[in-house]
Amino acid sequence: MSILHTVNKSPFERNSLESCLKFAQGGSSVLLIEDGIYAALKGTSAEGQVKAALDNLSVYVLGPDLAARGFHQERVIEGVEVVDYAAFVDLAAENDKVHAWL
Amino acid sequence: MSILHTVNKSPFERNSLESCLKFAQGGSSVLLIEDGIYAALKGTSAEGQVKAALDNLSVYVLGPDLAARGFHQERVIEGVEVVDYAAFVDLAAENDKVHAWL
Amino acid sequence: MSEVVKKYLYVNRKAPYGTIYAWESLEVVLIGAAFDQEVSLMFLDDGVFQLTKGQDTTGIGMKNFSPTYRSLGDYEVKNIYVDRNSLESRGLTQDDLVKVAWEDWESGEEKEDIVEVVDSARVTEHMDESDVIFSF
Amino acid sequence: MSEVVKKYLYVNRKAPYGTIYAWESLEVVLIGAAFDQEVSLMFLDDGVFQLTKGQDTTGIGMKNFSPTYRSLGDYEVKNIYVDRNSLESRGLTQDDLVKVAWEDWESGEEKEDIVEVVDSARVTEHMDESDVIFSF
Amino acid sequence: MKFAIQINEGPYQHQASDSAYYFTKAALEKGHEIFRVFFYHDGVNNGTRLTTPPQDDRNIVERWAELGEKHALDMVVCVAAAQRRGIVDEGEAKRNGKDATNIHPRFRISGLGQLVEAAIQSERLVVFGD
Amino acid sequence: MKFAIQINEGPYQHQASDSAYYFTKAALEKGHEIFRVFFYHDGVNNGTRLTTPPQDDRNIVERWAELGEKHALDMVVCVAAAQRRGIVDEGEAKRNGKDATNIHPRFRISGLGQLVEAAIQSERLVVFGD
Repeated sequence: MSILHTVNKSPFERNSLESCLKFAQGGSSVLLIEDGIYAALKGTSAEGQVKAALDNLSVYVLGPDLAARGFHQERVIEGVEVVDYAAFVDLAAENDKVHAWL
Repeated sequence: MSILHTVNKSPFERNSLESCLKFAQGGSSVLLIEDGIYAALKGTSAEGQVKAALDNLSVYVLGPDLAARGFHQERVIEGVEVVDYAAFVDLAAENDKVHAWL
Repeated sequence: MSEVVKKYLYVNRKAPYGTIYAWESLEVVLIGAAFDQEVSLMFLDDGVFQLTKGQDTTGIGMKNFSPTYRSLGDYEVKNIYVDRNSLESRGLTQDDLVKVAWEDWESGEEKEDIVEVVDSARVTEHMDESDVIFSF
Repeated sequence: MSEVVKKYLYVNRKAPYGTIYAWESLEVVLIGAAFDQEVSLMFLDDGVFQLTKGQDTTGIGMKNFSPTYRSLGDYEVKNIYVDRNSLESRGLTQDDLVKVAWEDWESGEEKEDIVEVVDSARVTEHMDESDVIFSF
Repeated sequence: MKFAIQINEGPYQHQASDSAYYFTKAALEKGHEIFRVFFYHDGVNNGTRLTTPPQDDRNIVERWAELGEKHALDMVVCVAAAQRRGIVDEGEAKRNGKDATNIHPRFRISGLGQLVEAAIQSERLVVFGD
Repeated sequence: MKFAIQINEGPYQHQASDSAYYFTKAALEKGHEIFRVFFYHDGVNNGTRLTTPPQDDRNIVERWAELGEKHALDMVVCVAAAQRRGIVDEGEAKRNGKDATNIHPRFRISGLGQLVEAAIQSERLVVFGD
């Protein structure tokens, strides 16, 4: 059954993204929200981790959280899709369940 | 001026211990409290970091927090001193200031 | 109380006492027993510290809720999984953890300890097979 | 308001908006200006994200407090340090950060930007030289 | 589709309540049903009627109350968590000998079973926390 | 020696208030002076008189109140942080049109300047948080 994983913490501060990517089944989706959006940025020490994850996971980042923190599409790793709250709802509905990595 | 650094989070969950050890001046003191006590345990993936720190820092761990989590002196890395709240107060008084790595 | 039976998975990733999540998560499990769902608990990352033996909270004045884990078998909890990597990177073995006995009141079937240390692939599988994932 | 002059260092290690610490820490700095102490701010780890340019909080309905940083020079803040390693490992350069102008009202001395990117050794030095370290 | 929302943190300190609000609003706008919004842990503090946020900031409690009113949301504050944090309604005040209440009238205090039931009755549980 | 204590988190959710309490108690037992205990961020929630913790657990608010009473501690709840979280005394209730108060009588609400002043007047500032 497909899972939407949400990660809301910075990958530089906490281990939640690392843990999520380790346990997420191939084919599932990961949505970066709140301080989790920093993982979507190009050129960071977490970039390699996220790029590797893109091989078998779909990765999304919440646009409103990205903009609040001063970033936009052009700073986001290629392959990571910027979405809005409506799309967050769609992802939660399309997947069979939601797993918040708190 | 000497500093007492306090770290209250697990080294497996957050970056506060790593950051503290990176910036703490040689000769200063580090006290592990609350979930920070896990860094004092032998045989963990954080042990190398703490052992290396012992070369030029004094490292303490709060006994009551250690016991609450099921651990005692014999599981603690050699060179890390187990102290009580009274000694926490002494450390805060003996050093010129206290820096909480929140 | 309900005819729907879902597979509930409680994911525990946080250490005890530093924050209340471990304890209040356990309170949901206890209450949840009345709803006759299929309940499993997963301990990974710092969550494995919740299960350590010999917790003594006298010195910090907090309630020691460690004994509650040992009684989970009486609360309809069927499976308790612990991630092996999480355990090992924290210098722990299963010997450091409490045992949770289990008995089926109807069939009389007994198990001495339902705590099961599993590999990462199994963690992923159990997440995948569950209907609802609780996290705190 | 006080004859004691201490060196205050505010250490900012947390990202903005996900939690309120950055904003309520800034509120202490603003109030603190009335006390005529020697105030420095240090941004390290995720704290460097507090200073990014172009923050737009419209979509999350929170108050955008980013402009406040630009006015810190008017609040007796003399030094703003940013840890170089923290910046680099987050893919940022000083160009990504807001500028904080400063003017001494008595001498008329002006600086276009007091944000200074420093090496780890300097971070340690500044912590060492301060009298009080605030962290939130 | 039927959603249940769980909120683990109080207002302002963490973004959890904000994120949950925008998610809930977006779900309602898309025609989904919100079976229940359950406030757990410090999340119970979202249910106080005593906040006075700065005028240039959002009012988290009132925003929930208005959304709740508009869509007849069932907004439940966990009683056990509320007792630890001091969120009180008339009944709790009487039972525990408190001389005041602080619950916002749009919220109700009830047991943890309401969370478990929400997870059974809903097709998705979405959790927001620290 | 003169200490100032700062607490950034509310009761029960985080250990910060517990750790601060034991530190303060130990400092007093050693004959040190506590210039002020300042409750900031969610720490203001330690000042409510409306909690009813389980009988087999500690009562964090009352424990602070008793220690405060015994040693005449100055226990200050930050007004700006308190307004965001809904911690209210008589004056605040009047000013902000609230129909109830929830502050414990042993605590007082005051400005952030009290924290800055405490750091000036004390020889050590010790911060407990998340």
